[in-house]
Amino acid sequence: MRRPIAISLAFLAAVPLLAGVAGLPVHGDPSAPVHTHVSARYIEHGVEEAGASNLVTGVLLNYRGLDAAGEVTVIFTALIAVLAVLTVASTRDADASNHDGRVRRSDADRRHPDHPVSPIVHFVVRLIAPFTALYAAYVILHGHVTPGGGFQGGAILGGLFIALTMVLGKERTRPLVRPVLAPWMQGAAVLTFAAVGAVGALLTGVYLGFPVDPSLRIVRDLMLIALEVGIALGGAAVLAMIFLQMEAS
Amino acid sequence: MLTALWHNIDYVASVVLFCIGLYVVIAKNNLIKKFLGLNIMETAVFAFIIALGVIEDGQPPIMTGDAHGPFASPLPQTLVLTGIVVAVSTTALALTLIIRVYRRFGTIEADELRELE
Amino acid sequence: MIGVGDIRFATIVVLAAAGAAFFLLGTVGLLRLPDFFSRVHAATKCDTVGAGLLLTALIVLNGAEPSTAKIIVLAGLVLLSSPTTGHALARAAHRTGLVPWHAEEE
Amino acid sequence: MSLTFDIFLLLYLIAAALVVARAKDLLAASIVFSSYGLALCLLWQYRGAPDVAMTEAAVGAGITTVLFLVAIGRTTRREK
Repeated sequence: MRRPIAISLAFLAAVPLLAGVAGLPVHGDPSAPVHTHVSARYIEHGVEEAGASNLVTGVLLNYRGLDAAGEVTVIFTALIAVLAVLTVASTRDADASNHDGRVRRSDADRRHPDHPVSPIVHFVVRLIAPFTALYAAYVILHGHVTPGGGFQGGAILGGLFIALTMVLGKERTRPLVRPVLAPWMQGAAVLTFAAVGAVGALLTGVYLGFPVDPSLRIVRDLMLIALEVGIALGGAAVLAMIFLQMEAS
Repeated sequence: MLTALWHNIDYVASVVLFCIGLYVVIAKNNLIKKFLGLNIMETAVFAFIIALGVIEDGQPPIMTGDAHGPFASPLPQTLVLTGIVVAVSTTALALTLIIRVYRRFGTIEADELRELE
Repeated sequence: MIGVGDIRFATIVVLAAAGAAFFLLGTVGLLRLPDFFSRVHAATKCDTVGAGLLLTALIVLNGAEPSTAKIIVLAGLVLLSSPTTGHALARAAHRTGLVPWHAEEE
Repeated sequence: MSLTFDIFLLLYLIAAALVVARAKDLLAASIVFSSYGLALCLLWQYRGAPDVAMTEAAVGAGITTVLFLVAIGRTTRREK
């Protein structure tokens, strides 16, 4: 009963979208507005002005730095919300948790006591882990020259942490991050943006402004790299923490 | 009109994906399934925005020594980069809420939840 | 006259075609085999060999370039990770109590 | 850019999305969604957007799938 309505609604939505799409400039047309306005300037002057031969990184961190600052704030807020939803008021769930007769099994029951994880998987993950970390570092630090950057490297680092947690167990991976450091790492992206923004305000008078003077080029490059590393550390820590919280819930 | 659609086949594919996602969101009862549908809609929009920035015989917008144009527009790529990361945050939050709903009510089917009111 | 270029080209074609054939076999096995274990077997074996052959073809195609080193690393990674995934899948299925399929005895 | 490969990729995307829409098993739907993300990443690499392709491969196909799998493990696997 619901399905025909949904199908007809989907088709109904398709009609105006297709009509609009048919009126767009042809796919790949060099004279389309997207290529003639601000993009042309980015492509022409982006490398000298933003200091990154990878224009995507340059546009993301330099021209549209405030955009990226808002974005890392969104990830951080998501982490806070996840923590709030999963830890606060969990006592209220206690009586409701097995009202349908389902008893939640703990982690210890789910695993075979004598074979925690296959030794082959254990070996291969431990073998690959350092190379993955090296690759993530390359992606982060080369983000302004080759494809990649803070977000990608952070996601790879976070994925590596998740894989290690699955294979080695929480007890082995939790100590990788000292409890004192953990909050700072989760906030690393936001804090780096604040710090670099303040440095930019000191140098240029504008928050998150990047110096364009040729003599300050090294400062600008350092600011870019600091932002990349901050985003990567923050992103990895936030993703890992979200995973740990969902897994432990 | 049809030839215009044929030349813009990337855009048409995005529209089709968007509508499939819309169908899943409307028709399915399971909250996780609804969220898979919403993710499909998101990626369809991303594919559309990327397709807007494509240029004929374009190179990636990375200015190394011997690279020569035409370059794809970097602006849509930046926007999508931001979008993907925000999308994963919203997905994480939504799944967390779904886990909480399941722990509280023992079901994640939308109509059963509505009856519990 | 058959030059070095022709031999190289033929090697590339043979390697790539063999790789594609292994992928095809793996897909057929995935669709046609009766139970989970044999399907995982077909998929991982054929994908490992298929991807390995295709990457070897790419190495020959690329020649002695710096980027060839990346492809070699990639091939090593595929050779390591693909069998491990297959092993982990089959092990998980076995531990949850999935019984392998046997042909019925008359 | 060869048009055949484009069409093939786009058709694969639509087919994968339809499978996600049809599957009753949420685990299968999530895995197919992961492969959908990888196909999308291939398309974007092909369209001159390697940065976005990399993000999609790491975030869209990797982390999102893990989160979905954890959520399915914590709730139910079958859709009613």
